[in-house]
Amino acid sequence: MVKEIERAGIPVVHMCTVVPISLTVGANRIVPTVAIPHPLGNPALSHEEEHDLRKKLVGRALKALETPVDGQTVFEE
Amino acid sequence: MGIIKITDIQFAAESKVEGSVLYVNRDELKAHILEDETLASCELDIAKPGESVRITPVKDVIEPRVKVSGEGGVFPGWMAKVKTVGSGRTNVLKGAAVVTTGKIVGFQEGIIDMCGEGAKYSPFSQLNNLVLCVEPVEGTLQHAYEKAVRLAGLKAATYLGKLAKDIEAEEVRTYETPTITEGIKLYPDLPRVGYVLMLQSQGLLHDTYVYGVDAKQSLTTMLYPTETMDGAIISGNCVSACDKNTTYHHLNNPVIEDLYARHGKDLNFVGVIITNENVYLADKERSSDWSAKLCEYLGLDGAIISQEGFGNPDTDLIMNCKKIEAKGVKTVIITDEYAGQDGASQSLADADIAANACVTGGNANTVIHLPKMDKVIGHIEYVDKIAGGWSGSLQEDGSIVAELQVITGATNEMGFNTFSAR
Amino acid sequence: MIKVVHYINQFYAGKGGEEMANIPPEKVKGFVGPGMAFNAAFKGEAEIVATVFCGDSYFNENKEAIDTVIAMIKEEQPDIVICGPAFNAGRYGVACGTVASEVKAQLGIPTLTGMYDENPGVDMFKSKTIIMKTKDSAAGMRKAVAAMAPVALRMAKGEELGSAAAEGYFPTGIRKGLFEEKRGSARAVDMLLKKLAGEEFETEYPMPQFDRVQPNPAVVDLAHAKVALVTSGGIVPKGNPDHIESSSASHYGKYDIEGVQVLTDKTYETAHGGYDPVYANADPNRVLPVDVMREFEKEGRIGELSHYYYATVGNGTAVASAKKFADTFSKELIADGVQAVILTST
Amino acid sequence: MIILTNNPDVAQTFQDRNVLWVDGSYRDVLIEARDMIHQGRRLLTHPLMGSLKPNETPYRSVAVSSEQGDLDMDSLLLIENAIETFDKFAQVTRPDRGVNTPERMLADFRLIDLSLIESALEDR
Repeated sequence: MVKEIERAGIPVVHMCTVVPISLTVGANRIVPTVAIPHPLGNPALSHEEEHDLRKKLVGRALKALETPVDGQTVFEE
Repeated sequence: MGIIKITDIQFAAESKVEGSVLYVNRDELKAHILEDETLASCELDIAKPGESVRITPVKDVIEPRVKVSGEGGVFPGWMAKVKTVGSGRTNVLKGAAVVTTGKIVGFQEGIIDMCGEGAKYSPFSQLNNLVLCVEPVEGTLQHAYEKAVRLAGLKAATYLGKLAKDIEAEEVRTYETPTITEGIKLYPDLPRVGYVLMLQSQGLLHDTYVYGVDAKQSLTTMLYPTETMDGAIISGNCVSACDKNTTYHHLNNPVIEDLYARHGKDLNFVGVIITNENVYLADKERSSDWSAKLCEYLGLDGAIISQEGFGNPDTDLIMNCKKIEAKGVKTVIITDEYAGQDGASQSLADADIAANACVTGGNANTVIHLPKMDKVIGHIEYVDKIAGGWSGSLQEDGSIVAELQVITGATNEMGFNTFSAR
Repeated sequence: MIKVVHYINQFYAGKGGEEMANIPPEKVKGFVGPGMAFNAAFKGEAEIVATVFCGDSYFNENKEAIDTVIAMIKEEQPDIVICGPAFNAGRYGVACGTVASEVKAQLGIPTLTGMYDENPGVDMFKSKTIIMKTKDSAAGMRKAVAAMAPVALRMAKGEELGSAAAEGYFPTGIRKGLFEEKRGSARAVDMLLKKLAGEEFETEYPMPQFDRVQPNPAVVDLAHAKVALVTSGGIVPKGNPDHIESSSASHYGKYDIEGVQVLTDKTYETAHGGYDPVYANADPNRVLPVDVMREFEKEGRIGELSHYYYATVGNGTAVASAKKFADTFSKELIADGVQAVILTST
Repeated sequence: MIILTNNPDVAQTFQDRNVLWVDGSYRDVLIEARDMIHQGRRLLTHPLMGSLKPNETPYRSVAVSSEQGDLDMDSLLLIENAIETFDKFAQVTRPDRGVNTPERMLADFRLIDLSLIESALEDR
C-alpha cells in the first residue's frame, strides 16, 4: 500500500511497529512505533505522557517527510 | 545391492522365493508376529497391482531386504544389533512390500488403491503388497500399540527378506562410498554435493528412528548414503499420509539414488546429513545451525534439502535453506504444497527469498475422486475422518471424494514421484 | 470460424495520442491497427469480428466505461477476447487487464492480454486473466502477436494451457497439478547442477517477491502542505458503517474528519482482527493520530490536515494485498491536492 | 514459560507449571499467543506442531516466554503465518469435527497434542 502511494508521486512516511515488514513492503521513509496493538500510544503511561509520546513520534514522521532520502531509511531517535 | 525382481506374491505351504514369485506361509509368519504379547490378532492379506483393492488406514510400507555380506543386519537397533551398516552386499525383493495397517488412533490416515485414479498417485500401488492388519490386546495404550505395529512390519519384512539371503541376484548395483579425502582425490574437479535429509521428530505418531534412537533426541549428524539402504532410518510417523516418509522411502531414498546416478560424472556425492524437525523452537534453531555448520565443514558446493510432513517443518526447511545458503552453499529444496482446493492459496507456511530453487511434490489439497473397490483391507469407515477427507467423503456408492492428502506417498517431499504443480 | 473481439486504446485505434485519451468507448466492425497482424497470424482459423476501443484516461476515470465495453463485446458473442498488448503503458495495461478479467468473470469468455513485466497491470490482473509476456514497447508488436495468436486459438477451442513458463504467460499464482517426466529428486539434482554451474534454472514454486519504488523528493514547505492520514490499522467510525472486514479487507473506507479534533472511544473503533483491539478501541488516536495532527495544524507545522482519511485492514504480513485499492485511493489523494501522507500500521 | 492450551489433558499434566487455560478453539489459542507476542513475549514452541491439519484436531497447546522484551520478529512471523494457515484450512469445514466428534476420537486428539507438547517441554 505504501508503495502505491509513493508510486502515485506523493511522499509518504510509514509509521509502523514491525520495521522489517515495512522494509519488505517497500516503504522508503519509516518511523518505528511503540507496539502492534498501540503503535502511537502506550497504555502504561499517563494520558499526558502518552500524548507527548505520540506527538514526538508524529513530529518525527513530519521531519522524515521533509528529509530527502535515496532509498529505504529508518528514522530512529 | 542385489536386485531380485518380484512380480507376484502368493500364500503357500512354504515361504520361499522362486523365480520372481514370493511365496508366503501365512500361518508361520502370523505366529512369528504374534510372539509380541501386545498383539491380540494379526491378519495377513495380499494386494497386487491392478486389483480392485483398497488398503486403509496405512501405517507404514517396508521393503524386504537382507544382508548377504558385510557388517551388521538390516534395521539395526531393531531387527539386528546396533552395528554400522552400509557396506557389503544387501539383497532386495524389488517389487514386493509389507504394508502395515492398524487403527492406533481414531483418525488414522492413508489410502493405497491398487487400481483406478488413486493408483496414479501412490508408488505403492505398483507393488505386490503383503498387508498386515494387527490388533492389540485390550487396554494397550496408543504408544505401545504404535510400537507393536511398527515392529510387526519390520519383523515381517525381515522374515521375507531372509528368504532371499542365498539367492544370487541377476542384477547387482554398486554404490561407491569413498571417505571425504578419497572423494576429493577421486573427483577434484567435480562440485561437492551433500544431501540434507530432514526427519519428522515430534512425538507420538510423528517420530523417526535412526539406529533405534528417536531422532528428536539426536543432534544433526552424518551418514554414509548406503547406511539408509540397510534400514538405518525407519519411520514411526503415520500422520499426514501424502507427505510422510515411510520406511520404504528411507530404504529407497530417491535423492540418494539420483545423486549416485550423477556421482563421479557431474558431481561428487559427499554424504548425507540427517537433521530433525522438533517442536521446540530453540531445537529448530540448533538443528539448522548444525546442518549449516556440517555443510560448511564438509566443504560442500551444493546441497539438496528434503522435508517431511506438513506445517511446522516448513519452518525447519526454510531455516536450513537460509542458513546453508548463507554459508555460500547452493541449495535446492524439495517440498509439497497446501495451496487450497482451488490452488489459489499461499502454499507454504513459511517462505524466504533464499529458497529460490524449489522442487514440489504437488498440491496436497487437490480434490480427487476414488472409485469404489471390490475389496477393502482394513477399516473404510475411517475415510470420513482422515486428513483430506471430510464428513461425507465416503459416498453412498462406496466411492470417495477427498483431497490428495489421503493417499499414502502422493506428494512425497523426497521427490519420489513425478507429480508436481506449477 | 472462431470469432474474436479485440480491445485497444485510442492510440492503436489511430485516433491520436494523449490529446485523444478522453474519448469514450466505440466499436467498429472488423480489425483496426494491430488487429491486422492478429488476423494474419490466425491463418484463417479465426477472425476479428469487431474492435472495441476507448481512451485510456476516459477508461480509468469513468466507472461506467467498463460496463459499456462489456455490453459492446457481449453483442458480438465472441469465442475469445484479446486485449492489447499494452507493453509498458500503465493506464493501457490497467484498461486491458480490467476488460480481460471482467469479460472473463461476467461473460465467461476466455480472455488474453499481453504486457511488459513492469506494467502495473501485471500484478493487478495476472491471477484473473492470462497475460502474455511482451517487450516494453510497440517495437515488440510482431513478436507479441506471434506468441499471443496461437495461444488465443487454443484458448478459444477450450484447450488447457501448459505451464506459465512453457507458454510464456505470467504465472497466475493458481497452482495446477501435473505429472512431470522425471521424478522430483532427479529434477532437484538437475536444478542443483544448473544452479552450481551458474546457468539459468526455473524454480517450481516461486517465493513471494517484493519490488521497490524510488522515494519521492522531500516536502519542501510542510507548513503550507496538505497532509493526509491513511491507516492499515482499521480505524473506522463507531459501528463500522462500511463493514470493513476484520482481515484481508476487500475494500477500504474513506471518512470525513472535517472538524474532528480528537478520536474518542465513543466515536471511533478498530475493525482490525489482527491484533488485540482493547487499546485501539479505548483510544483510537493510538492508531490514527488525529489529535496531534490537529495540534500541528494549529501550530502551523503543517498547512492543513486533509478532510478525508483512508482506512483499510492490513495484516502486517499481508500488506501487499492492499495494493489494489491503494492504487485507487492514491488517485483520489492527488485529486484532493494532498502533498504528503502519513501511513500508520499496527 | 507460559503454556497456552485448550486441552484439558495438557492443563492437567502441567498443573504444577504456568498454564494459561484458553476456553475456546484451536484458533483462539493462536490468537491468545499472538496477542502475547504483540506484547513482547517470545514463542517457544511451533504453533503448527504436529502434522494434524488445523481443521482436524480441535486441540492446541503453545508455549511462550514469561519474560517480555522487544517485539520478536521470528515469533511474530510464525504466529501470523500459523493463523493464516489455520484460516486457509478452515475454508474446508468438517462438520464431524468439534461438537460432533466422538469422545474416543477427541481423546486421541488430546493425546497427540499432549505427546507433542510433552516432547517439546520435557526437562525444560
